[in-house]
This record gives sequence, C-alpha cells and structure tokens, in this order.
Amino acid sequence: MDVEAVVRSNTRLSDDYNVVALDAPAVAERARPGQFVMIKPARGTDPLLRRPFSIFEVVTGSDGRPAGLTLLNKRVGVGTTLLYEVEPGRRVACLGPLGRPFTLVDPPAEAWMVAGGVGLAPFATLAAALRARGVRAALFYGGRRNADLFFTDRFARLGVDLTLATEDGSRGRRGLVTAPLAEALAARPAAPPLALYACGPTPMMREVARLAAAHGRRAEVSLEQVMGCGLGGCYSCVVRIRRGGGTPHFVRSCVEGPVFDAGDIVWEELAP
Amino acid sequence: MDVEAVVRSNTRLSDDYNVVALDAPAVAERARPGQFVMIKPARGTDPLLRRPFSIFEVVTGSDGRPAGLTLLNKRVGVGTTLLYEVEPGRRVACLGPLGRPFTLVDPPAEAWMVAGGVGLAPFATLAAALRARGVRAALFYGGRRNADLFFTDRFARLGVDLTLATEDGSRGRRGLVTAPLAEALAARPAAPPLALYACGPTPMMREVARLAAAHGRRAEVSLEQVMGCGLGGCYSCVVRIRRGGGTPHFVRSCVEGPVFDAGDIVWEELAP
Amino acid sequence: MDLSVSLGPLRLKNPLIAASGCFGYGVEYADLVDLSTLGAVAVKGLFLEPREGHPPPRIVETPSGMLNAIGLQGIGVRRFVAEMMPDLRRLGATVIVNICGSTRDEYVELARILSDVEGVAALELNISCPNIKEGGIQFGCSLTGTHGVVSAVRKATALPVIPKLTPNVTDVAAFARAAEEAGADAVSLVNTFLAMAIDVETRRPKLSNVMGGLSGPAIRPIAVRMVYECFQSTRLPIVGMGGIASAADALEFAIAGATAVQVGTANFVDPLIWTKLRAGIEDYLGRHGLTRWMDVVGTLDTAGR
Amino acid sequence: MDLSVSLGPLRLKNPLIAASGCFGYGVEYADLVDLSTLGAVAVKGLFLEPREGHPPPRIVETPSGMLNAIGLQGIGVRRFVAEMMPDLRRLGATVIVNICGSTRDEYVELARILSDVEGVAALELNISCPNIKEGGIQFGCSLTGTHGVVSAVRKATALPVIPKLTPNVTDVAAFARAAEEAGADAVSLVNTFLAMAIDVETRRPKLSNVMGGLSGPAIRPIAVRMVYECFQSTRLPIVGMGGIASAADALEFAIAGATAVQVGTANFVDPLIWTKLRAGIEDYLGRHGLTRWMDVVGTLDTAGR
Ligand SMILES: Cc1cc2nc3c(=O)[nH]c(=O)nc-3n(C[C@H](O)[C@H](O)[C@H](O)COP(=O)(O)OP(=O)(O)OC[C@H]3O[C@@H](n4cnc5c(N)ncnc54)[C@H](O)[C@@H]3O)c2cc1C
Ligand SMILES: Cc1cc2nc3c(=O)[nH]c(=O)nc-3n(C[C@H](O)[C@H](O)[C@H](O)COP(=O)(O)OP(=O)(O)OC[C@H]3O[C@@H](n4cnc5c(N)ncnc54)[C@H](O)[C@@H]3O)c2cc1C
Ligand SMILES: Cc1cc2nc3c(=O)[nH]c(=O)nc-3n(C[C@H](O)[C@H](O)[C@H](O)COP(=O)(O)O)c2cc1C
Ligand SMILES: Cc1cc2nc3c(=O)[nH]c(=O)nc-3n(C[C@H](O)[C@H](O)[C@H](O)COP(=O)(O)O)c2cc1C
Ligand code: FES
Ligand code: FES
Repeated sequence: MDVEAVVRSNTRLSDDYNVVALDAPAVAERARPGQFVMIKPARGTDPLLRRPFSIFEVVTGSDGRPAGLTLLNKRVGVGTTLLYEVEPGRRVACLGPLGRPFTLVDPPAEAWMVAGGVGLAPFATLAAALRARGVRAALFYGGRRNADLFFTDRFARLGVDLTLATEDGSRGRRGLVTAPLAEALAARPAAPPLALYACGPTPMMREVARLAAAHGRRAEVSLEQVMGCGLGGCYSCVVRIRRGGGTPHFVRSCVEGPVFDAGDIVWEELAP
Repeated sequence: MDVEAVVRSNTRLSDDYNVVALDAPAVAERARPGQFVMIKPARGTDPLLRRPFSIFEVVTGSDGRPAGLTLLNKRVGVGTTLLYEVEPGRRVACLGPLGRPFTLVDPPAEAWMVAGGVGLAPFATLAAALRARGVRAALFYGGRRNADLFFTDRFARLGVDLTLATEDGSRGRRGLVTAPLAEALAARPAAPPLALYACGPTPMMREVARLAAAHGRRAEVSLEQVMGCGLGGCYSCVVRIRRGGGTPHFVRSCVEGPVFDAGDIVWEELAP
Repeated sequence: MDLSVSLGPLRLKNPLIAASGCFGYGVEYADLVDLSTLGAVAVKGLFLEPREGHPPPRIVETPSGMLNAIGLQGIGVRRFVAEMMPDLRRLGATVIVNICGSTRDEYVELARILSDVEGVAALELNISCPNIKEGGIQFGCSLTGTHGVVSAVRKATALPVIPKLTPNVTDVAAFARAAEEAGADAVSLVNTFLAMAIDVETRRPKLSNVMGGLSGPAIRPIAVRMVYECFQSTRLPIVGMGGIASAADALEFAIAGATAVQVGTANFVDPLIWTKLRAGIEDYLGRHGLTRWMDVVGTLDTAGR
Repeated sequence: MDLSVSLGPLRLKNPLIAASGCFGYGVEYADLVDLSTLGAVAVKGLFLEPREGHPPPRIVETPSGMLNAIGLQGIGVRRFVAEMMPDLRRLGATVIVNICGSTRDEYVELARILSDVEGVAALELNISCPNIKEGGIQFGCSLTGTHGVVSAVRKATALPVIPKLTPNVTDVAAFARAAEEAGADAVSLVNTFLAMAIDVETRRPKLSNVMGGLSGPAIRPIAVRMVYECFQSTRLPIVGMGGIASAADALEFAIAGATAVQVGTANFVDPLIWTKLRAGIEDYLGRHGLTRWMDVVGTLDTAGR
C-alpha cells in the first residue's frame, strides 16, 4: 500500500517531539503492532529518500473502522524536522504497513515493554493488542527528563503497569530504565511466562537482551537501522544475525525485522 | 541587503497568481520602481538557486515608513509554486533591492505603461512614483482572459488611465494589448513628451520597442532573463545590447538591467 | 502506443527496466508491482558464490542523491537459479541477470551457467561496481579489460550481452566502442560515481567501506551527457540510467539516445513509479503526435546550438 | 583561532576562497562583502583577449546543482589589470587570477603579464573548463598536457602556480602528481563535471552550448573523494571545492585533505555565506578543543573501516 495520506493534525509535544495523524485507512486496516511505514518528508529531491516510522496509533473513524494512523516523531535531522513542521492538509506519501510485527503472547503469559525515548512508538499498538487478548502488561519507560516522557496516562488507561525513569531524576527513578527492569526481573518468579519487548537506543536494547538471556526470558527488540527502501530491495538495512549454532550472516531488517529475537542479534556489531 | 523576511500574508488571486507580503523594511526603504529582489523559495538544495521577482508594492507601517514589500507571483515552475503555497509566518531569504530602476520623467512629460500578464509587477511602484511627481500616466494591460487581470482598481485610484485587452475578449479589447497601444500612439500629438515603459512577454516588449521607435518615443523595457545570482557574479543573465553605432555585446541584465532602453536591445537574439 | 524496443536480439515490451541492485531479485516487489508489466528486471548483481557484502552503514543520503556500498551481498548464482528463477518465471518477468566476477573466467563461468536457465533473457556484465576491490570496475576502467571480458563472455553464451559501463572514466564513448568491437549487443550506463561522505563530528567516513557509489537525480545531467556521447559514437543500442525519477527524465535519456532506460534509486522513493512512468510517456507521445517510443530515441535537435 | 593556511609560498589569513567564475571580478561583491576578510578571491577566468562567451541560456538548474556554459565571457587580462586591480588592491583583496589559454604560449604570456602586477597573489591555471572547445580542458585531460602547461608557466613566473584540475578523468590523482612534478605549488579541484540537460518538450538542449559544467551540492560527494585521492598520493597542498554550502561541508573537504577551500555555486544562493562559514568553523574548532584549522586538515580516520 502506498498512499498519498492527508495530514489530519500535527500535535507538538515539545521542541523535539510531535504526533502526526495521517488519513490512511488502507494502511491502518492492515497494521500490526511493531510494523512501520515509509514516509516521504519532502516533495523535491532534497531530502531524497523516505524515512521509516513505527505506526504509533491506529485511529478509528466514526464507523469504528481504522481510518488512519499516527506517528510519534522525534526530530533528529532534516526529514524528521520536516515532519515536525508539517502543516495539516498537506499530503505525504506513506508506504506500508511493512516489516515483521511483534510476536503476541496469550494469557497467562505476561508482557513487559521496555522503551527508551522515541522507542515508545511501537508500544501503543502493542499495548492495545495485548489488552485485547487479556494479557497483563507493564511498561518500563525511560527518557532524559520528565519533559521527554509522553502518553503515560494513555498506557495507564490501557491497564499497563508503569515504571518510569529519567536520567536527571525529574520523574520516576533516576538513571536508566534498565536498572528497575533488572530488579523487577530478578524479583519475579519463573511462572507465569514472561515476554519482553524492547525499543530504544542500542545500548538499552542490548542490556535488555543480556538481562533476558540471564533470566531465561524471550525478548524481542525493534531495531532502527538506516533504511533506503523498506521493501527488501536495496540491502542497506542489514543486521548481523546468528541463529542457533549457525554462522553469523546479514539479514535485511526491513523484511526480516524490524522486530528480531534479541538472542539472534550479534550485538557487538550493531552501531551504537 | 539580504534579510530573512517573514511572510506576513499570502493572498491567492487565482489558481496561478498570488501576492506575497514580506516584512523587509531595510529592503523596502531602498527600493526604487523597476528594481527586483532575489528570493530563496526552499530551504534545502532543491530547488537550489534564488528566483528574481520585481518589487510589486512597498508597504508602509503604522509610522508611515516602509515596512515591507509585496511580490506578484505567477506560478510557472517549482520555485514559483513554492511561493504560491508559502505559509504566513515562514521566513524566506530576500536579497535586494537589485538592478537598474526605471528612469522617471517629470511633467509635462506623460508616461504610458504596457504590461502583459505578470509583467504588471513593476508598475505598481512606478505608478505611485509617477503620481508623486505629478506625471500623467496610462496603463495598457493585457492578459489571456478577464480572470488574469488584477489590481485594475488600484491603478485607477492612482489616477492611471486604463486600457485593457484580453486574448479571449472577456474584458476590454479582444486581442493583444499592443493593438490599442499602436492606435493610441498614432493618434497622439508629438507634444507633450511621452515615455513608454513595458514589461511582459518578449514578443510584446519587442512590439512596444518597434512602435516606440516608429513614433520617435523613448521606451524602457524590463527583461526577465534567467538569473543565477542577481549580483553580477555569474554572467548567466546576459542580453545582447547595441548602443549607438557600437558593436553588439553581452551585458548582465541583473546589474545593467533589468530595465533597458528598448532601442539598445538586439531583439532578434532574445529568447521568446 | 508502441513502447516496444529491441536491444539487439532482445525484444522488450517497453523500455522501462528495474536497475540492478535497486529491485532486489525482483520477487521482493511482486506484491506491489506486476513484474510482467516491466520491460525487464535487472536483478541484483550476482557472483558465482554467495557474498556477505560490507558491514553497515551501507548507504548515506547526499544532496539529491545517495551513496551506497552494499558490497554485492548476494546468494550466488546457483541459489539464485534454484530459488528465485522459478518465481520470476511464474510472475512473467523478463529477467536480465547482472553478473560480476573477480576474473574473466568467473564471468565466463557465470555466463555458461545462466545460458541454460529458462527465463533468463540477457546478461548485464557489471564491470563497473565501484564498491568491491577485486574485479568489476578494474575491467571497466581499462579498454583492454572491457574488451577482454566482453569478448570472452560473447564466446561463451548465445544470450544477449550488455556490458554496464562505469562513468568514472575520461572517455566513456571509447568504452562503448570497445564493447561494440568485442561483440556486445548493447551497453548500459551509467553505474554509480565513486564518491565519499565524511561525518565531520567523528572525522570518520559515513560508509563502512569509506567510499561508495553516487546515484540518484544528482548525477542525471552527467549521465545524460555520457549517453549522448555514446550515442554519437557507436551504433549499439544504449540502456540509459542515472537519476531517472519521472517520465520527463526517462524521455530526456531517450532523446539523448537511450533505447531503453533503467530506474534505480527512484524506485526506493516510489516503488509504484512504473505505472506513472508509463502513463507519462504515453501522454507525452500523444501530445506530440507520436505513436512509438522509438520515435523519440536519439532525436536531440542541436540545430543552431 | 588560527585559520591561516599556506599554499606553498602563498600564505592566506583563512582558507575560504571565492571560486573562480562565481564571484565576478570580486568588485561586484564589495558592497556586500568585505573582500579583505576572505582568504582570497579567485577572479573569473581570464584569457589574453576579451571574449564574448556563449549566447544565453547559459545556466540551468538541476537537482541540487546547476549547469553553466558561460563560455568565459571576459574583459581580457589587460583591461582586468587596468580596470579591476586598482579597486581590488584598494579593497584589500588577496587576488588569485584564474587564467585560461588556447595554447601553452598563451598561458605563459598571461603569467608574464600578471607577474608584474602589484597585488596579484597567485595564478590558478584553468586547464579544466569544460565549456570551451579550444584549450583549457584539452590540457587538463592529458597528463603530458598538464605537465607541459604547468612547467612552462612555472618557468615564466615567480608567482605561486595552482593548476585547477578537472574531475572528468579516470584518475585525478595522477594529474595532481603530474602537476607536482612540473613544479606546481598547490592544486585546486574540482572544476565542473561535463553534463547536459534537455528540454523534452522542444527536444533541444537547455543550454545554448549543448553541454555545460555541473556544480553545486550534487557533486560534493564525488569532489570529496577526489580531494581524498589527491591527498593520499601527492604532498602538494590542495584547494578543495565542489558543492560547499556550509561550514560542515568545508570541514568535510579539510578532513579529506584540503588545506583551503573554494565556494562557488553556494555564493549565488547566499552571498553573505562567508561570515557564516567562518563562524561555523570557529565554533567547530572550539567544540572539538582545537585552535587551528590546520589541526583538521587531512585527519580522516579510517581505522576499522
Ligand atoms: C523501523 C524503524 C522505525 C522507526 N520509527 C520511528 C518513530 O516512530 N519515530 C521516530 O521519530 N523515528 C523513528 N525511526 C527513526 C527515524 O527513521 C530516523 O530518525 C529518521 O530516518 C532520521 O531522518 P532525518 O532526515 O531526520 O535524519 P538525517 O538528517 O538523515 O540524519 C540525522 C541523524 O540521524 C541518524 N539517522 C538517520 N537515519 C536513521 C535511522 N533510520 N535510525 C536512526 N538514526 C538515523 C543519522 O545517522 C544522523 O546522525 C525509526 C526507524 C526505523 C528503522
Ligand atoms: C528581474 C526579474 C523580475 C521578475 N519578476 C517577476 C515577478 O514579479 N513575478 C513573477 O511571477 N515572476 C517574475 N520573474 C520571473 C520569475 O523569476 C520566474 O518565473 C521564476 O524564476 C521561475 O522559477 P520557477 O522555479 O517557478 O520555474 P522553473 O521550474 O525554474 O522553470 C519553469 C519554467 O520557467 C522558465 N523560467 C525560469 N526562470 C525564468 C526567468 N527568470 N524568467 C522567465 N522564465 C523563467 C524556465 O525556462 C521553465 O520553462 C522575474 C524575472 C526577472 C529576471
Ligand atoms: C543500493 C544500490 C545497489 C546497486 N547494486 C548494483 C548491482 O548490484 N549491480 C549493478 O550493476 N549496479 C548496481 N547499482 C547501480 C544501479 O543499477 C544504477 O546503475 C545506478 O544506481 C544509477 O541509477 P539510479 O540513479 O537510477 O539509481 C546499485 C545502485 C544502488 C543505489
Ligand atoms: C557560473 C560558473 C562559472 C565558472 N567559471 C569558472 C572560471 O571562469 N574558471 C574556473 O576555473 N572555474 C569556473 N567555474 C568552476 C568553479 O570555480 C568551481 O570549480 C565549480 O563551480 C565547483 O564548485 P561549486 O560547486 O562550489 O560551484 C565556474 C562555475 C560556475 C558555476
Ligand atoms: S531498506 Fe532496502 S533492503 Fe531494507
Ligand atoms: S544573475 Fe548572475 S550575473 Fe546576472
């Protein structure tokens, strides 16, 4: 699906973060938690390529059917700045949904989501899907400071247990969110089964992978490789994977990911 | 003067034409009729170069001093489309005022302006300057159809005699505006002196040059050569000129023009 | 409208070819694009053996362009034949296989293997990839190297042979002539321009491979010039590419002398570009009172210029 | 912050030079820019005699770039010396004169004339202009031609000699080495890439001269690569250019090995770019705990790449 989606609204959350709502029923209908879209931020050839964004929310229309989706955008460069400034009414090309979604669990299994910064993006749809299946869910969510933590109420309303951390201690625990995660993992009995899901900076995801392995839990991570096409055509987005005892090899994260089994990734080779 | 001018307003006149008002007191203060500015339509590198625009109006602030200027824009390509769509509040780089202005006459001399389409742009400031000097002025103004003729009331309020023509006959004379001009020139006694000013498509200006020569009137034309820099640096904007009996040679229209003596131009070589 | 073209013995229903390395093995796009509607699909460059390619970062964006140093990650020709060709045949794709070797013999071996494969329509000889140390461009930057590889492959196969030329040379037309003399059926150009980008904050190259190949709209004016130079100095049909992103761009290459065109980078930006290109070309032909794509090919009018 | 640089015997107060042909004769910009604050001004290419140049259209925009075929319209060296040099001296400009000839003797004659002119700081030998048929690039595309012109001019003048290299060659570093052997004090690169654009509606070239030179951000990644190649294979100081439009771009060239940089096309877009470049460079040096521009030159770190 490639649609010329109308920008329905652009809500600035801070100087860096905003949420863009797009009319894109055909994409929204098919979207599964953890999938992404490729957005063309400008009309001309500078910037040239599309940019990948997680599907943050699926918006339903008055008939209760999927009518559009939102993106949680953090501005880090030229494309995300254009998306930060985009005016409602404009059209942006939106290709998707793309990629391998998260593996959903069923009760009695529980689900812990671990988000760092804009790594929150894939978890709104995941939390909704888990709730629909009756899975108990928790969110460990870290940011630099209180002003960088968003939508905590929304997760709380979905019945998600929240553990927050900020590097400056302005909200929740001071420090990285992986510290309370480590404690919670250590304190938790083996049953019921527990699935971990992580998205955020590489060091955070790597630490989640390490903790999950140490505690014998399965973890999925959503990686953010640079992507040229999002469709498997360019081979730019590769990640080194080692499955079972096999030799490590590159796979395309746009088609075999962005969600990977944390234990499969050759973390030493992943860019920080 | 190169200023990051705030777009104060953008008034769409039709599907092709709009007027953009820019806050640029330093440019406005210095502007003389016939001069132009170089506008950067986009932030990135596509499109790359600035685009030249006549200064359409000088806008005065509440203190009566020049506060900004407007541009009469016709969309023909990528840059003018960006300017057609520009949102108020944006900043656009605006370099100017540039180029050689019109030569103003004094009473009892009279002034006839000849405009084709967006060639109206340099005449609002010229009409105002002529009125300030007490010079009797007329405007011969042609367009494809009625919907392409703008601001006739404003010129009328400045005491300018209007002669309109449209190619489809939907307003004024049917056909090209140079037809009524030719009749008026033929009908007019030699005194008082008469200055002609023309801006529009090349064939129109060429015909004005021919008529002026035939009737022994001085005419100035404002040319629209493609311009890379507007400052005399790139030598892209040249026009072949023959002055007196001299050999024809290329001069830069950004510094020696855009206003030229119609009799100096080697019309055969000018792009249509 | 007749959009069909001939590249020597190879007849294509239209001149629009997916450029090698920019369309995977074709099958990746089957959900979005009806492969049978393309003139052809030039699949990702293949070596005899599977290759890992370079570590990421493999691409970086530049003004109106991109650098890539994929390093020809690939499954090798045998797995390609076994795993991809059945699907490509089923999907009705006209398949041009882009082949790459470290030695002349490797090209010959690849040509032999592919000659017997049902559904392979032509071979594009990648002697111009700037991203690998051995082979490839070392042939493409030498006239004797080009002649040598092309004539060896020519002898080894009855398939149409299309050497792909590098733009990183002083006189590209000389390479087109060398290819012509060696028996090529057509030439394709341009491959990417050797280039680099540096992260000034870390003072390190942005690509893991230090250098990469520049593609996209940025290079189009140079590529059009090179196609025009080749058109003026050989009689070989030319497959033109480099920054094509619209029907007007494709027509620009055609007017300069390209019989067919390939689209690479723009396919990343707009994977549904193919229908737009076809519609734009048909519209253009209609507006100009023409009925055939070939009416436009090589019609640059330089009178008075 | 110490931004001073040396190009052989030529010492500049900073590395920022206005590129030839993109800054008129310098005097055009005197109202906007204090010329004495620039490292140097490379004036528009001069022949012995005045030249008309090509008819318009002389430029056309392309994605993130532009083509030009000005054809070296100019007033000739004698009028330049008589009419422009007095103003340039008065304005405190460090003047690099870009010279162009149809024959080797013309370069020598130009060098002789300019050697005696007060205020001329160096000669840049334009052996790389793609827009004129005779001379220029015909020297720049041949190693012996380059060596010949440079050594002849070297013998004729005590002024610093800076041949300007064309990017339209297979191995630009070989040309830098030829210039070095012939006694050049530095090399500058790149001149523009030979390119063309076609108006598909009229099927005519967009430039009156059919072909022109591509400049601007589009070419930057190729230019950076070429500077890096020259840096690796000669000891000559390098003046780098091609698409520089920000302090980061200038630093990219420096890290690749450029001692000084020139800014051409970007000056058209932003004639006040010079103060922004200087401020950006000083800010960068400060943030990185450096005090001299030269601390950055040639510091590309390719470890592990
Ligand atoms: C599957 C996927 C989902 C994503 N979801 C979101 C999301 O929901 N919200 C969001 O804000 N961002 C998301 N990202 C990251 C987003 O795509 C990048 O931030 C964006 O592409 C940067 O574009 P830019 O033009 O702003 O930056 P550029 O100007 O291109 O670069 C600025 C800086 O960002 C770095 N960068 C460029 N591309 C990426 C990338 N793909 N990932 C990380 N860093 C990059 C560059 O190296 C550079 O340092 C996602 C990425 C992937 C792969
Ligand atoms: C001194 C001067 C004053 C001008 N004043 C005005 C004005 O007040 N209002 C206004 O709307 N326009 C004015 N123009 C024309 C305006 O500059 C061009 O229309 C504009 O540059 C086209 O840019 P673009 O990106 O929209 O077109 P592009 O996408 O660059 O080109 C589209 C088409 O327009 C043609 N074109 C490009 N540049 C010019 C040019 N300079 N003149 C004519 N055709 C061109 C191209 O050849 C092409 O066919 C003026 C031009 C000059 C030189
Ligand atoms: C990511 C990428 C991978 C490429 N891989 C190959 C390849 O395997 N073989 C080849 O001959 N050309 C390859 N190319 C070059 C393209 O086929 C094409 O020649 C070039 O990109 C110019 O066209 P474009 O500007 O339309 O992309 C690759 C280009 C890109 C961008
Ligand atoms: C309009 C124009 C005119 C030029 N004239 C000359 C010239 O006279 N002599 C010369 O050596 N280079 C000339 N050049 C090349 C520039 O000096 C420079 O090498 C090239 O444009 C690349 O730099 P840039 O991308 O910063 O413009 C010219 C370039 C342009 C755009
Ligand atoms: S982004 Fe192109 S293959 Fe993954
Ligand atoms: S526009 Fe550059 S010299 Fe006139």
